[in-house]
Amino acid sequence: MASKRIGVYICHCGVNIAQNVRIDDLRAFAAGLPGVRVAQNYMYMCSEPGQEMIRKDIAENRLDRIVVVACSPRMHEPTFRNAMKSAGLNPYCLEMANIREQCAWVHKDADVATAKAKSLLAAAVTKVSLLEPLEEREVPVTKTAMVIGGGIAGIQAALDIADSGFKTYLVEKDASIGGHMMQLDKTFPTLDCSACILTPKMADIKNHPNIELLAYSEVTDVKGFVGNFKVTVKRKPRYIDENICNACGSCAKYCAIAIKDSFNAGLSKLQALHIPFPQAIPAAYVIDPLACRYTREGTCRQCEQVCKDLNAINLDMQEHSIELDVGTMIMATGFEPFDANRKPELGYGRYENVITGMEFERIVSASGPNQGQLLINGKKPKEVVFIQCVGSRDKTVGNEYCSRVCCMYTAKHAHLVREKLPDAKITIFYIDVRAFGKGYEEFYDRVKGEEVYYRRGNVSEVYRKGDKLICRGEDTLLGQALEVPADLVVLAVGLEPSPGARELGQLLKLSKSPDGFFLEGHPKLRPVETGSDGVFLAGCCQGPKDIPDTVAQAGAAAAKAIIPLAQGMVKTETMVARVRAEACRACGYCVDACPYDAIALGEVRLGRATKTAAVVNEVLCKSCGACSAVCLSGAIQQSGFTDDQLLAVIGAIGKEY
Amino acid sequence: MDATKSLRAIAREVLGREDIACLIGYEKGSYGFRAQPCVLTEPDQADRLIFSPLCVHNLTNYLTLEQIGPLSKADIGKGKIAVVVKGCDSRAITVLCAENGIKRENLYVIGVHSPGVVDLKKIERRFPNAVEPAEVSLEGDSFTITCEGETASVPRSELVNAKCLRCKNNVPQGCDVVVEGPEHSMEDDFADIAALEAKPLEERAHMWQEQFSSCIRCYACRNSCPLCYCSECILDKLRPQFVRRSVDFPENLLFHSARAFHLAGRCIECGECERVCPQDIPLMVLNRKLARDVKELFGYEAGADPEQKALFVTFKPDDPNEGIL
Amino acid sequence: MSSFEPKIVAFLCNWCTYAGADLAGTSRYQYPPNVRVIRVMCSSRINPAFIINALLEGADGVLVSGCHPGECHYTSGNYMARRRLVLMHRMLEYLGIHPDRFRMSWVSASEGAKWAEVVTEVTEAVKVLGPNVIKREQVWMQQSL
Amino acid sequence: METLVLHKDKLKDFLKALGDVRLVAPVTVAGKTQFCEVADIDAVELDLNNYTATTKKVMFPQTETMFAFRSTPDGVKVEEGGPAPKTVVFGIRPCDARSFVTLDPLFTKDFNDPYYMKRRAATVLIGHACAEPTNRCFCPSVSGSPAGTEGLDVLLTDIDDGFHVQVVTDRGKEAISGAKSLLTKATEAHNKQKQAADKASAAKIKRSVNLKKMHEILPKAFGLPEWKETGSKCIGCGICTYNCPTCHCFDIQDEGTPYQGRRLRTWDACMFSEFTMHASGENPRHDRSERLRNRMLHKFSYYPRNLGFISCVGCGRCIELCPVNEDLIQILNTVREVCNE
Repeated sequence: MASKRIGVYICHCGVNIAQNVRIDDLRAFAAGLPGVRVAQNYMYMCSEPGQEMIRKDIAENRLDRIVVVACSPRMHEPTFRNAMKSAGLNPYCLEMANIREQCAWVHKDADVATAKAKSLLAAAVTKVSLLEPLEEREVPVTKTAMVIGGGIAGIQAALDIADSGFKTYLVEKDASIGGHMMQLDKTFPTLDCSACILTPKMADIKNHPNIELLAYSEVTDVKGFVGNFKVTVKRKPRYIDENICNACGSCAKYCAIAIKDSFNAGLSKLQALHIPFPQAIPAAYVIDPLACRYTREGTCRQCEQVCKDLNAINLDMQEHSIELDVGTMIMATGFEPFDANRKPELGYGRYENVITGMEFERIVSASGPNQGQLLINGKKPKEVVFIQCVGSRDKTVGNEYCSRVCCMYTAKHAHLVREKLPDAKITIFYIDVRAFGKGYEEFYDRVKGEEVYYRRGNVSEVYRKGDKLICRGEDTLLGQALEVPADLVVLAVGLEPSPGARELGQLLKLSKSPDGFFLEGHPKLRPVETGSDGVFLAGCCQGPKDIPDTVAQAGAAAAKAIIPLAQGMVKTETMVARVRAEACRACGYCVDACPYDAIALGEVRLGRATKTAAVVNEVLCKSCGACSAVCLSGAIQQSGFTDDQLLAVIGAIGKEY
Repeated sequence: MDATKSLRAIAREVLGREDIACLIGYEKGSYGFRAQPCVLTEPDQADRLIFSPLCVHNLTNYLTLEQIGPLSKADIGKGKIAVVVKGCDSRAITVLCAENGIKRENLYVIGVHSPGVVDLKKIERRFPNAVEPAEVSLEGDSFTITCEGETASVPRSELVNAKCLRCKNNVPQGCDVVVEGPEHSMEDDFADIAALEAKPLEERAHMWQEQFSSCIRCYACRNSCPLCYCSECILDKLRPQFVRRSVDFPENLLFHSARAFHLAGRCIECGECERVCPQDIPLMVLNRKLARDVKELFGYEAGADPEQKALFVTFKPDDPNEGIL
Repeated sequence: MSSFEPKIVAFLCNWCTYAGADLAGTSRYQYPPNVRVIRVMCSSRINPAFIINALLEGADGVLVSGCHPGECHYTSGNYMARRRLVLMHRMLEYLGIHPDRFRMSWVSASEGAKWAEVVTEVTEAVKVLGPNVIKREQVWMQQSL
Repeated sequence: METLVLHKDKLKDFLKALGDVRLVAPVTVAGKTQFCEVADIDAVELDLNNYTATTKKVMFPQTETMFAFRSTPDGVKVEEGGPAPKTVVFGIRPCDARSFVTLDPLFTKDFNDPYYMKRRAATVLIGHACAEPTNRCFCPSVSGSPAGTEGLDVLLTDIDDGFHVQVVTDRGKEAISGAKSLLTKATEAHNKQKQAADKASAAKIKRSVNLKKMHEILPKAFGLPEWKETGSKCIGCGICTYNCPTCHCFDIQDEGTPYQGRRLRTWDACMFSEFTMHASGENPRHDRSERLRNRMLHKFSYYPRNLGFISCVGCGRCIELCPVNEDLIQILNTVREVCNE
């Protein structure tokens, strides 16, 4: 092993590092370490002159290893790698000692911080001398995207990607796209009709030449990596061929089985053979196999008879899976309204005049069960109470977060009540009113002016007294207990992550933030990226959002998802696992431990003989190193984090200097 | 002696078969209470075989070696290898097959219901002058020992190997043929482990310091272990060097703890490491501690199920979070 | 005892705890300087023998920290690490190494404050124990006798 | 030289009278009898048959720091081990004492090994004759004896009232000079008791091997197929070599970091596959039987031819401790038989 020619560069980071770490001491120490040819310091190593310093030394002193003693490698490792690359040095012969976040910023005493910096520096020098040059690789990208979830987020993202000229699959678990937005009556603060602004976009999905809609389908497996995902999509049998069905509806007349209408939040019934709602896309009927007499009992088949000519109905349709190659993916799996049964003190489920905000939307919707009339048990309510923050900002149900839309949709609801029932008494219980969007504060102001009583405080209990409901709470502004009678109580339920998205998140290896929503790559700078390259987030799956934010984020996610498709190539991991077949005993531990199925046992040549050994697919390897720790013989090693390198670092970092 | 007779009959038949390359069994030793492993290739060698409480070795250790008797590396694999196993030994085959160490179809496993083997150190202390090959058999609850022309009877419990006193199951698993005898099985109560755990930390530290300091790193524990068979042992290597060549307490501690850890979820408790240790280090007191904890923490038992994946490549999301901040 | 400043070697996963430690820095949380961080990509990279090696090489205490269960960047690495390290922790105690000398923690990228707390807790506990006595160098010169 | 008598009750006083020396004697540590530096004279045990651990480590420690280095701002500092302390090994068996006689030429012939030599020069060996040789002892076959004095400075033999003390060398005389008052001159009766004891113990040795011309027979037997069968039983551990008083192979290693570390030497063993492993990956001794054969040839052919001694003192530890009953006596007898000699 030829001795290494190491350059050490110590950054002052302005005063960030220099004020707590004695740079001159550190440089003198570095200069005396084995293998170090050059030790320099500079005000800002990441600046152009700082990088130039490294490039110059590489050329003049024939340096082959670089140690940058500065900030976190999570920050500037790519910067210095690029600098090395441009100077003709392998960018992986770099090690950073993080003396800003781990030293200068957290230890005030300069003696202590300098001593610690020395051991971090010595460890970095030790490691860098053992690093080997690594090769960067690129693989071609499948120029196709997939969007999972057909709500407004998914619809927008799919349209944006498709408009850029890339084929896009839109996968929706339900029989129609549209999502929760389709269920809303009006949208705040402008009171547009929700369906009116959404359905044109849904039609665009249907008609777009670059979009392939996979409704009534679920993603069951994802393999591969950015640019080269292999996605398995389960196509549930709809029993009616969506490409043939012309939505004439004749068949439905003959279906006698009634089921709850989930589109109407269960407030009305429809047949087992139904179209989810009139504007559904695909515009085709579907049969609920859990209800259909034929699929359950094997008799009936009346509908098939009705559709004999068109022959769109096939009750023997089977579930099947298809495998799709896609380059990038967008998660747009949305939210689920908080289940109000989890707050039993509020009477939901017990009293039929306690309803959720979503149910209210359907009741007041012209397409809803009451054709838009606000009737409870056939009567117009005289006193209406809204309770905000149900399932939000509530540690007792495990949701600390604010759902961001409930204040505004409650204001909208109050306004709709006022519109329909000019004489009703309307009370809103709130904790804080958050009206932060464009036009929101103005709308809130307007609603307040419509004789809507905002009472600050939580409702602790809703109980029945005679033919009224009593909402008992406290007005925290007045500091007095309060009992408000009501004919209708509307619970402003919050938003929770969609339960079905959980497994999907695991398939895609997405992290979740403490609130259970998917975690973005960085809260500020990578708001639509994820920890998994090539997977992006749109809409409420990342956190509660209103419609404009959702649409904006969907556009952003689409733009990000287009980048690798447009580039055509992606870089693969460099610090991949490597196997020394001589030592491999082919036990398969690494094969089982690899979360990416990147390792398989295979026959390898060893001299003239062949031997069974672990073989790494370097394109699939994500450099976690799990294989290296389970290998009993040390045959498989993660490049850049080998046993040899880590043991040397352990030795160096444990010493006094 | 019946087991010996049956074994010889099986061996004669097996060694006459085309598809069997050799048979690993036990034969009379060179002196005193010793039996020794042997590798037979011809039917007429069958009468060399014995089986008695002196057959202490776990012969499955040989299955992964580069040379088995007269067979060199190139010859191994040309035919099946027949091997004589006791109940504990047979579990090693289960683990070895599960981790591709050997292929079951290349083996012909001859199981023997062993009634328990002697503790050689104990018996040699009791009969220190045995030079002529002695004979030991188990009759009822006593060993009958014929040594230097005299016969003695000693209660089984006084001379039997401690591992046999907590034998999980003496019925060998997954055999092609079995020499039957009395069956017994029990649950290890790990009382000795619990007692050691109950001692103050300093006392345990002192105990292991004394024990590991006396280790001379002859690697007999590793080499006698049927599950230590890496062609290159990570604990031997200089790059990366986990364990240094110095023989002293820190390195020995590292060596033994790393080895015990490599065996966690794999050790089938045949006790060979402890038996062969020239320094009498109680290695099974460490291995069994891990076996007990692995069962307690993860519901996992080495060699219990041929289909199970290795302990450390599987997990349950609700595995204990013990001691994690 | 009060003058004893232990050395704590900490193995941190890149995605959660290393990022959490960065956040602690950015947020200027002050914590004991005794900790020395070794970055790995995932806690599943930690070979249990690294722990003992660190103790032999001069650490008075060792800390391994990764993502919370269910939040591993590589999906399941921390689960695999947990199995090994929980068992390791038990074994070390059995061998007479005080359980406070080797700790594990889950610290996410957003838990800068928790990182500072964990370092403080681990350091204080090892301070009470005093120096680790199984360091390699302590036996060196004895062996020239 | 002198023959003296030490009364049983005076043994501890005798040990104390050895003066300010490092006393190495059999004591029980962790349930095992070991030759160790003795801190408490009361702990010394002399009534055991034989000792598993050899005394080889007194002259040739298993791990020895040759020097330590540390990189400092003023350059690399090197620290070497000091002189060996004055040592008395008490209770060593005649076979183990004799092993140093066979090792001396190895460490002095071509090159004076300073590490071995400094200890050898600083150490006095007070032996204890075997009253109860074990069932694997065969020292007479290699020209030894349970009461042999070769290599010893003083030999103690159990007699009726205590120990017969035979002073073998001047160094021995000097070493026990502080204990003069505890010793009495041996009478004719004492000497007779000693002779009887020697005879009795020699008679107890049952095992033997005929080594006549063995150094010539073994090379001829090199190609015998029997090695394969015997040797393949071997599991390749280091029990035989590490417990052997005459095995002496060692390895030299640098350990530590580039900043500080040491050079050391440790025992190595020809039974390990790594022993002959080449950097290329080729191992000229392919398998265990070749390694076992080498050990036999080294001890009974190469060593005697090169250095004049059989490299075996008949202690039988390798036989007793071998996990798989590899038996040197059986192996050599087989070789002779097969070669018809």
